[in-house]
Order: sequence, then C-alpha cells, then structure tokens
Amino acid sequence: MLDRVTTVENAVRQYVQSAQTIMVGGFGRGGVPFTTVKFIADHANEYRNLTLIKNDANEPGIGIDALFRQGQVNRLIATHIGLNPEFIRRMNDGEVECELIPQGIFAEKIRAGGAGIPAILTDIGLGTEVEAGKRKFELNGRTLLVEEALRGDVALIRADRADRAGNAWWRGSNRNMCVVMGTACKRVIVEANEIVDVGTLTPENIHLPSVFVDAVVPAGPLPHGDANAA
Amino acid sequence: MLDRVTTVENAVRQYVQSAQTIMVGGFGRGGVPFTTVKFIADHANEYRNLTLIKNDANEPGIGIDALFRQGQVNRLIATHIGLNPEFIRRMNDGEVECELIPQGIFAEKIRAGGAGIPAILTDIGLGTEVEAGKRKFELNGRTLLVEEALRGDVALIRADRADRAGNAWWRGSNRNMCVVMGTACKRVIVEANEIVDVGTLTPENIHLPSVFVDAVVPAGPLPHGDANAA
Amino acid sequence: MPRELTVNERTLLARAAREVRHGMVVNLGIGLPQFLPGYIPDGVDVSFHSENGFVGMGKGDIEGTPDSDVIDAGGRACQVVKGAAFFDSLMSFAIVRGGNLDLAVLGAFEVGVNGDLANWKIPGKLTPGMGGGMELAQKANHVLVISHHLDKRGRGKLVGQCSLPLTAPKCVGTLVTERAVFRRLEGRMTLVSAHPDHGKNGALEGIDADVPVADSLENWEGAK
Amino acid sequence: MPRELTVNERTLLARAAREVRHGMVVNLGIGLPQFLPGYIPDGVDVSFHSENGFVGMGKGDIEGTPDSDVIDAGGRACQVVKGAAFFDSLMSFAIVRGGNLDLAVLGAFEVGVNGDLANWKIPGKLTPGMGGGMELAQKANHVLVISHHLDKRGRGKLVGQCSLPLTAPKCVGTLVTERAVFRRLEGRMTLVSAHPDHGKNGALEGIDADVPVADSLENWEGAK
Repeated sequence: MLDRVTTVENAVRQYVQSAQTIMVGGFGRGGVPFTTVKFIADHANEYRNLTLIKNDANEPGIGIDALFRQGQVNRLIATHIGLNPEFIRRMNDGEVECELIPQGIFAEKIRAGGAGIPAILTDIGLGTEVEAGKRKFELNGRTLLVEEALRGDVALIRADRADRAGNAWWRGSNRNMCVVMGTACKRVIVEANEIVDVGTLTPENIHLPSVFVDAVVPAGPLPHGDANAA
Repeated sequence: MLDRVTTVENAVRQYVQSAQTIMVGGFGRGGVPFTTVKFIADHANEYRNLTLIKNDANEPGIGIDALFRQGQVNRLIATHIGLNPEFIRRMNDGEVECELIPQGIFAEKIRAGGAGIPAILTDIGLGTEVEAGKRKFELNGRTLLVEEALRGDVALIRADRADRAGNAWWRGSNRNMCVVMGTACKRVIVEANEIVDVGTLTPENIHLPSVFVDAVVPAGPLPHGDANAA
Repeated sequence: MPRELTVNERTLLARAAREVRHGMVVNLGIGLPQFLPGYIPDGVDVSFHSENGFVGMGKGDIEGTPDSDVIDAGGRACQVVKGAAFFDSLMSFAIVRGGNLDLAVLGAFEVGVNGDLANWKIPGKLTPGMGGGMELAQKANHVLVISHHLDKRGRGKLVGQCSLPLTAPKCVGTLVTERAVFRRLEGRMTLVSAHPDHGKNGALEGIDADVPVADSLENWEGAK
Repeated sequence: MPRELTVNERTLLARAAREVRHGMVVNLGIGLPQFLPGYIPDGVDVSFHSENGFVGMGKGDIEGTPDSDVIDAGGRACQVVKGAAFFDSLMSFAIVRGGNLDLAVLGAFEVGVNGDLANWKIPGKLTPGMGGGMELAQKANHVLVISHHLDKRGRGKLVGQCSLPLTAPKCVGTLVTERAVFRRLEGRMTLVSAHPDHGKNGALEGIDADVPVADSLENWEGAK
C-alpha cells in the first residue's frame, strides 16, 4: 500500500488551486476539515474564485466562513445556510452565489458523480421551488426531475481515524457527507484526528477505502467555541 | 429496540408467499441465505411462481438451484449464471425466464429501489445488447439509458453477525449484494451465523441498520462441498 | 434549547406524543419537535432517526451524557441508545425516501387545508435552505406537524391555501396544536379533536378557511 | 486453477505484467488474468480490486492461507493484504465507474481493430451473463486484454470487426499475446511490439484485418 501521509501545506499546494470546485465535508462541526480549510484561508491570495460544495455554510467565524469573509468563494452549493446570517447577508448583497438543494438529493448528486452515474430521476421537490429550471422525464405515468451528478476537483474531509494508505473511519455522526464526497473528486485530502499504521483498521469497518484518497494529513485541534455549535 | 429474533419457519411463514418477488443475497457462497432458502425448498408446494433477484444462480445442487429444480421459480433477474449449466438448460428449454443485467447496474437498480429513486441514467451497456428495449435520454449531448429501480417483496440475506434488533455485519467478501437488498424490500429476513445482544455491535461498524430488518433467524451450517465453490 | 416551555407548548406536546406508536422510526424536526421525546410514555419503544446519520438517538437532555461527536440535525450534542447505528447521509436519506421512516414530526409556518406544508422559507425574510425538510415532509410514511394554533398575528396556522413557498404539497397527515387535532381525511385537514378548554369553536378560531369537522370528535386525552 | 501454464501463457503473462505500474488499482478477470500477480516484479506495489467487494486482494496461491470468507470474483478463496478494505457491490462498482480503477486485465474471444471487446457471450453456445465485465471493460481507466494470439482454429483474436456480441465498444487500450503487443493509437489497435521469436510477420499472422504498425517497434523485454 502506498504511504499517503504528508503535511497539510504539501497536500494543499499540490492539489488545490484557484477556480476549482471543492467539496468540503461536515454537518455542523463533525467531519469539517478545519485544518485544511484554515490553510486555504491563511493563503487567501493564492486560492480564489472557488466553488464550494458543502452541506452548510458553518457559523460566522468558524470553518469555511473565513473563505466567504475573504472573498475567496464565488459560489456555494449547499442544503442549509441558516446558521450563518453573515453568509446570508453576503448572498443577498450579491457577493456570493448560492444554490440550495434538498439534503438527500445533494448527497445523491454527489454519489452519482462518484459512482459514474450521469444523473438520477427523482420526485423530491415536485410541486416546490426546487422544480424551477430542471428538466423533467415522464416514467410510468409519473413526472420526475432530472438531477445531474456533481463532481469536484478536490474533496477536503476530516476523519476520526485514517491509516497511512488513506483508509478512513468516522466516529458517531461525523461521517455525514465525508465518505460520499471522498468518492466524487479527482483529488481527496483526508485530515485525520488519528493516523495509524496500515493494517490497524479492520478491513470490514473501513468507511472510505484508500483507493479514493490522495493525501492523509494530521488534523489540528477543533476551533474554540461551543462544541455543540454547528 | 424491538427484539426481532425468531425461527426460520416463523419468519418464512409470516413474510414469504407464492408469486412474490424475492431478493436473495450472495455472490458465490458468501451471503447466501442457505437456511432460509432450504426451508422454502423443503416446502415447495407452498412457495411457487416466484420471481428471484439474485446475482447468480448458484451451482447445481446448491442454494437456490433447488428452487429451479422444483419448478418454484418463474423468473430470475441476475448478472451471471455461468456456474449453473442446469439452470442454463432450463432457461434454454423455456422452463424459467432469465434477465441478465450488468452487475454494478444490478446493484444500482436495487439501491434505487431501496433509496426511493425511481430510476437512474447510465451509459453502461451502450453499444451492446443491454441497450435493447430500454428507454433513452439525451443529456448534455450524451445518450443515456434509463434504468428503473428494482424492489422486492422480501429480501433473504445471510449475515455473519446480527444483533437481536436486526443490526447486521458481514465478514470479508460476504457483504456483496446483501446490504443493498436489505434496503429494497418490504420485508427483510436476516439469517445470521452469530446472533448477539443489542449493544454488542459498534454502532459505527454496522453495515445494515435494524430499521430495515423484520426478522433475525439463526443460520444453519453451510452446505457440504468445496467451500470455494460459488 | 434548553428553554422553558409554555403551558400551550406542553399541552400540544403531550397530545402529539399520543400519535407516536410502539416500534416506530421517528424523525424530529428542529424546534418544538425536539422536546417530544420527554412526553412519550414509558414502554413505547421508539427509534429516533437523525438525518445527519443515525438511528437510535437518545432522548436528548433526558438521559445520558451528551457526546460532541453525536449531534442531532440541529447541531445539538446528544447520545445514542443500545442498538443504535451510525451511517452516512446517503443511507440516512435512503431510509427516509425508501419508506422506512414511519413518522416525521415537523414544525410549520402554514399548513394548507389540503395538507400542503410551508415551513422552510419566508421570501425576503428567512432563507435558511430546506436542509432535509423537503424529503422528510414528502417521504415519511406519516407527517405529524406540531405547532402553536395561532401565529404571532393571531391567525391560524391552518390556512385555506399556503401563501409561502411549499416544503411539500399534500404531505401533512396530522396537525396537532394546543387546541385541536386535524387529520387529512379524503384529502382535507379535518378537525377530529378539540381541547376541552377550547371546544370546537376555539379549535377553529383564527382559521380563515373551510375546515371539515368529523361527525364525532375524539376525546382529547383518550385519543388512540 | 491451479493448472499448469503453457510456455505461451507464461510468455504473455510476463509481458503483460510490464504494463502494470506502481500504485495502480487493478482488477483481474477470470482465467489467465488471475495468474498475472505472480509475474509482477517485486517493488511494484499494486492494489488488486475484486468486484464482489474489496481492494487489497493477496496474490492468490502465492501468499498466505486462503480464507473461505474472502473469495475473488471467480469464487476462489483468497486472502487480503494489510491495508485492504472490504465493501459491498455498490462501492465496488462505484470505484469502477467513477474512474478509480486504473487497470482492468481481461480475457477476450475477439478484439476488434477499433478496440471493441467481445468476451461474454457466444450466442447459442455460451450464455453465462456479463457479470461485472461490461463495466470493467467500459469504465476502467485502461483495459488490458491478454489472450492467446490465435484461437483454436488458428485465427487471430484481433479481428477486423467483432462478430460476437460486444462487452463494450472501443474499450481495449492494450492487447498482449504471446507474440505481440497492440495499443489503441488514434482509434486503432496498432502493433507496437513483436516477440523476437515471431517478429513482425508472426505478430500479424492469422489476423485477417488491416492492422496499423508503429514506425518503430518497442523492444519486447525492455518495453516501458
């Protein structure tokens, strides 16, 4: 097995560039790659015009919020932004675009991207604003929406445990969108709370197999503040 | 958590009937619910006109082969039948219908059924016999096939370990189609090599959550013969 | 959370808890629904589903020590019971859309008499995103909306037609307020029970719509 | 398996093994491809993918004790190396279709000069089903076919146009036989190397088609 452990600096410099589409794991705090995101925020001039795909916009002052604050992001694709009123203000002021997608369909579109499925047909969102602008298909007398696959250039995800080859495992509710994002991008950087030797993880219990992973980097501490805050 | 442990007899009598569509786990021997299938074969007059959805047709004399031999099955949906020449003979003689689907799309159609996705669009099989009779859809200049979801009345799967509520875990390559089939049927019978108390399995490492499962039954021994035979 | 519940809230939560049956898989929306577990009688064994990735959520502040790696969909640290399973967002919504979520308990801005639900967006004012709400509303086997009977301007939450963007059309099965229970019968939210303090008139107060009324109202306390 | 390999088979396996690069994720079809691991040089670290549900398959009979709960796609008990991961069929084919399988090594009944592959069905004779073969052929980043140069009737496996039902059109990247290596260049399978015992003429023998020949042939042994 290849050894994919490196530093966050090396990983970001090698794989992340301006104008990319970047998937960022996490729901609330769990799974958010705070360490990798901080490096990108700390080098704001080098990483700009990004499109982010993330469940939520974090909260003001936390996680990807810094990237919005510093004008590094042109567009966010998300499911829920309610905990970041500053992001909502920027969106309303036209500083950043935002596309909102129902959460399960958001996950399915990413899965389709990772699994080589160009699109799915779904009834989710019929009769709501979600229909707007979407192509439709009649199947067995039902009208369905065509939801196209999403792919990214880079996935940034945070695991609880990863081996040096990139096999990764999540605790509790931290897994959320991390695994599926890890399947859907050309490059995948896993920051891990704990990096273990190859052979340590039980093969049946690996959530994301190493074949998807390009770099494993040590995760720094979680940001300060209320640990419960999303 | 509900206690779902019962006998194979009770489970089959409660959930299985003639003329149903039944998904059967397994690839080779791993994951094949030999115990449950044997009960259905031993009561051949009570369970007839079945449609089976299974990766393969097992080998002559093993697993679901008994159901074909006894004329209990009208139709098989599978990916590969090459290890059962007797099944192929029956198919060629018109005793049983067979639909063959590329293996990953077979899994995806079942997943779609389980995940409430009416259909997927795929390029797998374009330019081959698989195209025949399928609806097509043009997306971004590509022609795609519409592959509709598959659902079943009952799923029969064999796990290595299950807790009394139905949470299940598979060893090695035994998982194969078992988990996805467990999501895609109205009723799910899990036969388990080992039945453990609720709380024994690590929640992060459960492959099939108990919410899908209706009955947990003890698995009998594997059939005799070459343990490697599919 | 945590906050003090009002008398009205406690009344509607107690009534709503009677809608929860033994063995159900239940998702709780953010807000009032999160308080529901405290009102479910002992012996009614329910599996709580959290759409960010597990079933078997513990009863919030009621039992156990919160674990910051186990958050509910509102971001609140909680914990799991024995027999819980963690999974990713894909499996979580497969459970919802595939028909394995028995009950979604949601809040509402408006419920239409036809069962339409609006609870995710107030144009120009509140644009939080739908999160998993649309799928919960559209795909749970039963949708129970719990809500104050009247909005801040004294208008009933049950309306002739929703004016706000829909979360999902014709999805609400039951609406429980502190005054009334409405069930969607023959496609229309029908008054089936009134709180004894309010009676039928109070149960229809503030509702500017033609609401069907069941021939005989269910007893508030003894309702199945 | 196990069976004795012929000299020709050993020759083509040794040559095919040179197509495998350090770090690749490789799927091996049933039959001759299953013998390939024994020919991969030490130091070339490859992850073998088995489409029934894992990466990190051990090198078959070569190392370790077979485990009957770890079968390859041909039903043969094998074992895994450190760093292996087991998963289900969904994840397995997500790897294939999503672009994370670097190389599929497959057998063939026929390979068309345009790269078409037929290896799953002989109408009226052999109808085993395609299994995972169509996806492997269509979606691996590179498809390496290994095959005897001639079929039992002395006709080249490389043909002007496949007469059998296709596994996938225009999918073969490289064809290695005991006599020749062909690569798909500008859409056509092109002779790029000939075994020194056979030379260019022997490499084209039995092939009833117009096969392009590279301007300078690669050295058989030293090919990259």
